[in-house]
Amino acid sequence: MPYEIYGLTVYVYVGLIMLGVLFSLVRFVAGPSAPDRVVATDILTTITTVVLVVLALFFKRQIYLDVALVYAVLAFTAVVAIARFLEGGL
Amino acid sequence: MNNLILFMGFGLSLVLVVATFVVWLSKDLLVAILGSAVVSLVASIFFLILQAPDVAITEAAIGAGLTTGILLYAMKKAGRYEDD
Amino acid sequence: MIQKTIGEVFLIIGGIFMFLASLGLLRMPDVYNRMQTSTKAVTLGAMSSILGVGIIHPAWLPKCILIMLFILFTNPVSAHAIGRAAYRTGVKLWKGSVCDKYGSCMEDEDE
Amino acid sequence: MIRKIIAFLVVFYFGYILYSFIAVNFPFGERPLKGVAAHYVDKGIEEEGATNIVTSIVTLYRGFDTLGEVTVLFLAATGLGLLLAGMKEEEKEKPEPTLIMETTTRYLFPLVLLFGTYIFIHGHLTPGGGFPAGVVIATGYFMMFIAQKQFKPSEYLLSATESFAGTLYVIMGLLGLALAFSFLANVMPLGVPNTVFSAGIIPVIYIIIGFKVGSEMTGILAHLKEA
Repeated sequence: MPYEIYGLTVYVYVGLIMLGVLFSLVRFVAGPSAPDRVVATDILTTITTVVLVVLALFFKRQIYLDVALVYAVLAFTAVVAIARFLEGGL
Repeated sequence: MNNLILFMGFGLSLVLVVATFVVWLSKDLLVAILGSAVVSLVASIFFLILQAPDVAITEAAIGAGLTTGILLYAMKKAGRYEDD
Repeated sequence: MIQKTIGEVFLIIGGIFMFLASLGLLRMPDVYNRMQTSTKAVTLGAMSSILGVGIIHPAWLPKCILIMLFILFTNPVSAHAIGRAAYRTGVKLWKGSVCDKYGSCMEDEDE
Repeated sequence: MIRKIIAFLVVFYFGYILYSFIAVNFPFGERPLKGVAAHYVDKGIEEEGATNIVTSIVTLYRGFDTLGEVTVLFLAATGLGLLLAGMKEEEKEKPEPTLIMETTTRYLFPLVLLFGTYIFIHGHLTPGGGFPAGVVIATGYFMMFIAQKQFKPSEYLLSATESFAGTLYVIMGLLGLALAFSFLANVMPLGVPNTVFSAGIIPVIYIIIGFKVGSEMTGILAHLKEA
């Protein structure tokens, strides 16, 4: 296996992140208005960036960080675009 | 440890399926666009788990803004709510 | 070894912050309160986690700092855009809110 | 209602079929490779000099397919421009972007362009390549479209870049045909693997594809914005 175990810490960490993803998903499905769902998407985007970095740690490949960098640079574009659409200025 | 990644995969595939259902059943097309953005996020993570970083970086670049933008411009022309 | 432990501590701090942020997203009463979690807690949690990864592998630290800087730079902008759009589209404040500075500011602009 | 139930059943069945494939073949990467795949993995680096074998497959072994894909993208962009030509949005009051958005995007735009350049220059060493780089650059332009009051790239420059890059791609292919008797052959020196100046024509082709995809996507977004 290309990745090694970092002890119990990593299990706790992944569990916390997965709970976070689950809660955001509940808000995404249940959110009463569109801005609630946009906020949930924003949080999911940031958590995705972190998950990509942590996967690079698990697989021990530095080049995987590039994918996380793409999200870190560009992910806010979608949220800003949707916000501009909501206020009618797109 | 394989089962850590497997656990992550189960959680994320739940997100994938639920977001797809939101896209499918929502009458508000803006919510459908948001759902497709979430699907693209999770798909990118899955491509990285399956050791395909080239595909993951392409999915990330397309899903992070361009698809949303094109769909939003199209929705601005076509109207926001889907009528039965 | 000690360096690995420090990195794991940062990872756990980040995980706890992201968990609390998502809990806040679930429990907070209105859009504006929920937005706080996406601006503050998630940004801190993400930066702490990425710093933890950078400390575990010191060779990755420059790229990790780059990712952290971009998150720090872009997340507040998206939260600002959402908050403004939500207010403009007429999402109501929670009934327990005590202060609405932006509303009075917009009234001044209209006059 | 009945249509939705049928659709759900079809989707469920399809998902079950896909899952059963995964369940059978899950230990991926543990079987020995056969045929062409084995040749690519074993001989790829010494034949073409690219550390990232996927790029040497995409641009050289299967380079003709990539040319076809770029052509499809070009046709899609041209068709969209033809469809939207003459459509003009009626003038109306729009809320202007705030100072925060404008300032952030103004400072972020050069960084995004730099990042796109990094992706296509490093295509043969790290994941990435021409297509993601072009899309990143186009997303940078999209960012400027939504968050700036006055921003309009020159339409003439966009189509000139696109056409010039497409022509250059075909010329690179014909160069291979002239010098090594096969279309898109690797005619430049291979260099040392794992350095920037290696892998022959792969970086050149990726730079061309990056410019082409970036200008095409930006053109699509500009057309859609005006329509």
